[in-house]
Amino acid sequence: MSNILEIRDLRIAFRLDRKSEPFEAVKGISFDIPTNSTVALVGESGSGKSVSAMSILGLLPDNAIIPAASTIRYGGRDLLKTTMRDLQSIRGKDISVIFQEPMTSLNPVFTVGEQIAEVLRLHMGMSPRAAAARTVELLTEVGIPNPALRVNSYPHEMSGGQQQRVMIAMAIACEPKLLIADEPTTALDVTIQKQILDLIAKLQASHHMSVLFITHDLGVVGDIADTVVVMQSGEIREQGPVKEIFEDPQHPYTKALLACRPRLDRRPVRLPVIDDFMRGDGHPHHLEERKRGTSPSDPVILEVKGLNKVFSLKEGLFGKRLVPAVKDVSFSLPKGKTLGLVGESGSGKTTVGLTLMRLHDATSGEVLFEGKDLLRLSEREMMAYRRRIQIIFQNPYASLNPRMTVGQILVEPMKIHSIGKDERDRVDMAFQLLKRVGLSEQSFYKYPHEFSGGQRQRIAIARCLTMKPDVLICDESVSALDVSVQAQVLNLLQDLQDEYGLSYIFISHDLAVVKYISDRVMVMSEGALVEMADSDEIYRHPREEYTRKLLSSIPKGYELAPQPS
Amino acid sequence: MSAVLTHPPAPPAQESPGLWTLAWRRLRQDTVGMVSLAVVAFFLAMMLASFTGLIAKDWARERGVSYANPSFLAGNENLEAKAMAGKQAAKAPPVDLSDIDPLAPRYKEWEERAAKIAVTETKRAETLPFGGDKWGRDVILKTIKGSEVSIFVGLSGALLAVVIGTFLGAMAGYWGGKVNDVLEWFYNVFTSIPYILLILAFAAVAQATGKFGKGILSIVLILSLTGWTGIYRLIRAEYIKHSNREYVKAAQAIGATNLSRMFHHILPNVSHVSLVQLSQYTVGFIKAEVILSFLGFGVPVDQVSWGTMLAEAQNELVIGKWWQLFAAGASMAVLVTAFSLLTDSLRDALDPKLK
Amino acid sequence: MTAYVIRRLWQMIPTIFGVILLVFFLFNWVGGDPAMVLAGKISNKEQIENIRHQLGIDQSYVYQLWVFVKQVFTFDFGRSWSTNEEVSHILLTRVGPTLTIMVPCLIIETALAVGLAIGVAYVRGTLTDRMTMMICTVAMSISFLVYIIFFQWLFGFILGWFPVQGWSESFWRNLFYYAPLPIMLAIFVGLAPELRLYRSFILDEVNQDYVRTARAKGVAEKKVMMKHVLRNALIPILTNLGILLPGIFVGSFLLEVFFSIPGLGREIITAVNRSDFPVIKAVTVYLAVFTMIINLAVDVLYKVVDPRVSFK
Amino acid sequence: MKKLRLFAILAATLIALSPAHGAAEKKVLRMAFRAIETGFDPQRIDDRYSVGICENLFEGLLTYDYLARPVKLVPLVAEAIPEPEEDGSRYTFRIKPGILFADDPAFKGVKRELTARDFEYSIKRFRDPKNRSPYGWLFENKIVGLDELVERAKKIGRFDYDWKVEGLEVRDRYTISFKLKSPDYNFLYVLAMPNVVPVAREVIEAYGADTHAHPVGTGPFVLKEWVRASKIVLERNPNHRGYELDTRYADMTDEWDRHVVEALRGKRLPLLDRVEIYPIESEQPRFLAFFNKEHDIIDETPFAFLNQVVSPDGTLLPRLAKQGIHIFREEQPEITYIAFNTGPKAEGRDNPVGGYTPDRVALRRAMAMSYDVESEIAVIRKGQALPAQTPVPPGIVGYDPTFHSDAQAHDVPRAKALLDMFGYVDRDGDGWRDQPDGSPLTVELKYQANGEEYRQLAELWVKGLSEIGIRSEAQAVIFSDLLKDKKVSNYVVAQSAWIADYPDAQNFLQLLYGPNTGESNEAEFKLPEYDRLYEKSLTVPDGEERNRLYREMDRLMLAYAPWRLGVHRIYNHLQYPWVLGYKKHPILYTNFKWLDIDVAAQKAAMK
Repeated sequence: MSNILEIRDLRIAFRLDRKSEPFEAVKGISFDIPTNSTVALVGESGSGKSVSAMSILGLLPDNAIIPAASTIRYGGRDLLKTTMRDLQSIRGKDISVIFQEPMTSLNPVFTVGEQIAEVLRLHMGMSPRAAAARTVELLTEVGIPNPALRVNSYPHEMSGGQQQRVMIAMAIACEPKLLIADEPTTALDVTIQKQILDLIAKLQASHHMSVLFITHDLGVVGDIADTVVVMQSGEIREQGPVKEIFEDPQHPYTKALLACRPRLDRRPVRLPVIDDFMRGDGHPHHLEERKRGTSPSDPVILEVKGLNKVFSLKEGLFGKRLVPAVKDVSFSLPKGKTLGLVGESGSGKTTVGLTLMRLHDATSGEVLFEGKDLLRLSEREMMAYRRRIQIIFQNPYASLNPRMTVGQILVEPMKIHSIGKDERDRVDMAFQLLKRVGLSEQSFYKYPHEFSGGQRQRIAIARCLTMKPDVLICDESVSALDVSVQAQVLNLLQDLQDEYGLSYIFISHDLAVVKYISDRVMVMSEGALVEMADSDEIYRHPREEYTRKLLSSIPKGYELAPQPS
Repeated sequence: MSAVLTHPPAPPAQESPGLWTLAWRRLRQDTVGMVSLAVVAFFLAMMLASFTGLIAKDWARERGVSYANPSFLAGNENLEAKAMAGKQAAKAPPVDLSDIDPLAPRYKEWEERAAKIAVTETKRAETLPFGGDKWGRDVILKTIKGSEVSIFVGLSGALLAVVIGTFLGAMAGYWGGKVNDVLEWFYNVFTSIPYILLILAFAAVAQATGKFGKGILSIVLILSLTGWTGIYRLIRAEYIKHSNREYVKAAQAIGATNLSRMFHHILPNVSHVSLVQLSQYTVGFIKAEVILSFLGFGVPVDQVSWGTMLAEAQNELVIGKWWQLFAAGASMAVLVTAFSLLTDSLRDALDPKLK
Repeated sequence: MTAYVIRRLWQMIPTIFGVILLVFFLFNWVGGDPAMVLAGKISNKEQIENIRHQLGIDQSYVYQLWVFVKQVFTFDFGRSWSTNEEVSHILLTRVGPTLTIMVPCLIIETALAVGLAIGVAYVRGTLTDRMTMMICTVAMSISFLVYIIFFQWLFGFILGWFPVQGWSESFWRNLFYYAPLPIMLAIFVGLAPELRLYRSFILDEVNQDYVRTARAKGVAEKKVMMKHVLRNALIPILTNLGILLPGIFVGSFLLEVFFSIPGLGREIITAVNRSDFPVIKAVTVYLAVFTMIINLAVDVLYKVVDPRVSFK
Repeated sequence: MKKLRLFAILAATLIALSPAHGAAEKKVLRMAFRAIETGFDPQRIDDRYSVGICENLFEGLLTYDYLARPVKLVPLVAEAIPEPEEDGSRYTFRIKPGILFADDPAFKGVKRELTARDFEYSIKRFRDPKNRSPYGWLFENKIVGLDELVERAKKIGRFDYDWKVEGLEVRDRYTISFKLKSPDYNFLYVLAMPNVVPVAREVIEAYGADTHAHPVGTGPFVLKEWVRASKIVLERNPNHRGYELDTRYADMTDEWDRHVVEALRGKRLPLLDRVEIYPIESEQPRFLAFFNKEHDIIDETPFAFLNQVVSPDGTLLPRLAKQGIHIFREEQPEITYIAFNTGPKAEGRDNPVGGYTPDRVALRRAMAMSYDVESEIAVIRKGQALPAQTPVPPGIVGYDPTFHSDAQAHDVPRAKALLDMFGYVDRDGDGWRDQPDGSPLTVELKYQANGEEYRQLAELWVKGLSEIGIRSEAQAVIFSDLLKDKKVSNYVVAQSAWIADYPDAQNFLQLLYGPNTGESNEAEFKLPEYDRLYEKSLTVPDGEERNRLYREMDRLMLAYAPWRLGVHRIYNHLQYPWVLGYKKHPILYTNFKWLDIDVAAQKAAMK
């Protein structure tokens, strides 16, 4: 088996400003992409995986520096040293790319047909008519329904999955020898992700091309990759055939990556974290199983009845269009337990969370907290309950006020709710909480931008804890985090529940995470409740078709994937 | 949480940099920005020194002959000064008013007192360092004094416009609904009238009635009352964006009041927009003052601004007296250039994503 | 689409009413008393009252407002107080010269600004780019007044290339003989800020993901710029043109004063000095309405350049 | 590239074809007005530019001789200047028969002759409230029966032009007799005003509100084209009978008169085929237009450019003289002054400068002495003005060139001494003088906004007061409000000016006549002795006796200082050598009727 691309000693640095030293993002990596095979480049954010891939086609920003010693050999040429004109004839023809965000990666002002035809006319020298015809064929091939009509659609008129299909059609238009797929499914819902992965796998086989698949999620790799390259901090930790990587990982980092992610088939008391592997003996601890589930006799702390939320949009001359976001949702949260709320984007799960905290006004329904309907309380009466239900948001970069120090962030809610005798007391409590969530005391004086994503999520958790809440709503709170960090934050949440008896409403699109942390799971779709059951129950015996579809879309990792014959 | 910490740990020796500090660090890296800042600071210092009377206090003194040449052009012919010199026709004896003058009884006392009051006639210089104006006043001192009004008008007008715009923008963006509708209506009304026309209309009215105060204050009011709309729009957009940000939702979740969310949480996060606007508007208003002065609105007669200097100088170029035009035009250009470059640098420093 | 336009027109009504109120407030409430100017050198109270009565300014404010509203909607502002010329006639005859200056100016300026902006954006970060931007900043910093005084002196007096004043009834003679210097000055002043603005629009687009896609497709850099980037940058450029467009009716007032061009801007200055309120009021209200219509037209035009816009 | 060249050729062709190059051998005069015209309905205007155009379109009963100095009345459409009848209260005119109006559609193709009825109608128009005539005051309380017509109009709501007015007696087709309420020896001057001219009733009624744009008269020119505020084009009136230069009053020792007589001798006037007038308000372009030979003459060369034109001694610079350019220096029949409010109240408050007690008189006199009029003349007016000694300007009947006073001479020590004497000293130690009763004194000047010249004058005034220790403020006010404020004594001190309506001192001295308070007497000056003298002067014909009365009034004005006298301006008018027959008249604003153009020289120079 020959190699289509050989990367040797690739080093990439970025010049940030004139005065400081260039920042080295990739530190001398080497790997090959064999003909007609799929190579997965796996790594967490900041590992240099995307940068490495982009360097192949010279798509790096202007401030990138690549030393002369680095080479990327393709068909007898070094792509790093070839002329721009040469490179342009390779781009899109021999090597093509699909990106993470299909929405922004497509040009919004041209129809998808025009954009696909452009590449055909550019590289294949097709006439406009021939290109148009071929475009329809391509769209058919990537599974766009009614392609003859959709050619004339603009990108914004398509769904995210369809947009990604268009990107793929564009990428395969000239029968490339190598397709670089840069996190092509990260921005998509789990069901769509599955379809796109299948499509890429199918096209790889039918077009006899190689694929360089870049992802942070080891889970999706098992399904499609032949070879896996694991990167961390700009270096390759381990590379090898997919089977070896999954079954017999050598490097502790690889092991950790495999173990950190919650799995559908196991539920350890605490998730293994990366440090367990890196520092320890290479074997995960805490593997004893945790029991989950609820019983009817559990005391209920929060009960939601017939919750409705309708947004109204202005339309027409005087018209308003009513968009229901939550339709008649009822559930109850047992004290000290976790209720998982799963659904794809647009399912209304986040709206439920915001509405029952009164961050949105509900259209109708009741939210009974200790028997009191929170939705009927006046603003003043609500104050007393505010602190008892708290929320942790998805984006750790946006949920902390960037102009306040961590200390100010932590002390403010205590001041508002008159917790603590005096300022001194509050400061003391803030320090304790920082320690509790695993941050140094010096953090008190720092600003949010000095922390990593996981640390910020810890600060957000600490902020909630200052008010000693009873219920904590976690709105996609770990979704934006790397797997290794995700595990740490999940463990922290679990520890806090064990320690303080908190009740959680855990909102997420990630079924594996929900399965791991929840006692009871509620599935939502298009604003309505689809199914609700104890977590093990719902995963083992889904009753609704929608739930089954969701579950089947979860990347299973290597072992559950169909073995290559 | 039972463990009681007796002493909270001391803050670290090196203070943690806030966003403002970081922005300042970025600005310091920017050579153009720092040079501009220095120039702006120089002009501000000059303005303050002139305001407090440290320099250019007696700018109005007529030191030289009319249109005195600049020292470096000492040899040039000065027709204007010549025209003034030595013109006094012989006069017939004055008419006697003593028979009807109500002051006639005290004529004698008047003469005596008048004789005691000495007059000092100063010799007028033929040349001044950078020339003189038509009254023979030093153009350099006049330019310095002129900077006082121009910069004051620019800065305070911009400040007021930014305050109005920021406040209204915050209200509309944060509250939405009816408040937003009313303010948007205001905004639409103000922006549907072409800006120049709006200024002229306000200026005409301000001038006619004095209802916007006198002199410089009226210019400041005219400029800010017509100029707030741009800032309003920006701040409103920022507030709409930030109101939906999670940190604001989080603040609401912890029970922070609306006022606290608007001004304690959001305002510091959009204030850099206001700051950049402040700097941009100052530039715009310094330029606008010139036009208004040219049209004859505003600056009182016993004060001088770059605008009144340019208005005065508009006919001087043709008669070869270019220095007043140059002095006022160039000082303004230098300050405005520095201010504009500083604005760019500030924007880059405050919002590194924008490049 | 029709529904959208109708809704937008409907929404204009409160704004128009606001403009009417503002104008009324400014001129009828706080404005000066024009009767004195019209009364002549020697006049008594009775004559002044006669004039006030004829102008209707002795009536109650409510009645005056009602008259004003009627004038706006019947397009009949009556006659200029000082020259007795019909206001509609003033507007119609003064617009021509102003547009003769401003339309070519806007076209040339936009073409130049967009072209140069693409140029400097293409070489972004280089010395050429930085120098161009620096020159723009300096050029923007010099007062318009200085430009006019200096160039009128230079071209009209020292070099004698252009006439310094005048206007004829021949459009072509105006355009090629009287207008070039004012147009050139207006472009000179307007170009720098627009070039800066358009460059930033283009750079915003250059950093978008779809540009990377286009490059990844193998599209040559120049074509990326001229096709993908420019087409997207047209959207904010169009917005900016929408902002500039209403200005073409009064934007040239300084030029008109200096070059004695009988345009709308100069008319307004004259009207302000003569307290000729019907003229100022009419110009203000109609320009406001026109501005709103331009804004609507721009929004509709968006549909052409930006398929994402929908008229819901 | 090819396209571009084509475009250039096209452009060049268009320029070549444009009309200015096509004007063959026509005599065309081009010039600028320094302000924008109003319109050309003679009874509805008072600005000198519009009136100046009307001089050429209309003809009154009387006019002034072109060359005579001092000015002299001569008949125009009247056969002769009538003798005053009934002690100067009746004047009877006979109109030359056969004088035709210019053709106009309103006459429906018929030649229209000028008759006495046209005068009757036109005089009535001055008082029609609908016309808001700015010169209505000329005929107010003047002609027997006319005020009653106005009263009647108020009652019946309509101004009845057919109502018979006793004082406007049309005796036959060509005879009109004016009967005045009281004797007025200056009435003939009124009839010589370029506004007091006949218009045809059918024209006025045909054009309704558009009469400004349709001036139809019997003058030597017609309005050919009018682009408001931009271009006024006059062309020769083919219906005009023509005339010759009257050389009776020419002073052949005067160079200008000699030139005029030589240029026009034996020629049938008018000679110009076309006059193009461009209103240009900015000084630089107006000056440059003349300099670039876009214009043939420039009236009233802007002061700012004066030193480009004349040397300090008032002669033309050699550079210009070589080109054959002529300069005409004209002392204007006008006066500028700073009015003090002598009334008890200013803007509803106590007026610190009003009253006739010695201390207030002293204050006004001191302020008058603080003002440096010589600086005004030298710097602001570039020497182009004479310091006024009395309210009466030169060129006006009653002007006394020998009258000279030092009562208002710039004299800081004397001014300070006077203030000290009457208790205007600094009492609160703020560096400014206070009133004798200890209250602070601030003198507010109102000056006209939107003019660099007014601003500089105000600057000079404030500077003068601060030199003698009086605190002052200056407020810019737009023209209309300044007029209003002065009329209703909403001011303390204000800039003012007056230009002759007719060349008699009375036109100026009435500005201080007590009963004129609220009209033209802005200073609210009410001195019984002055009023007595003024009333007496009205009943005396021009002569030594009247001049003595005028002199007494001048002295009273200086003693009580209701004004700080300003200047009489001097204007410099320039002409290229191809403009022939030029002489500036002090009352008439234009002289197109007497001008000729050397077309060959004009064309040669423009090459």
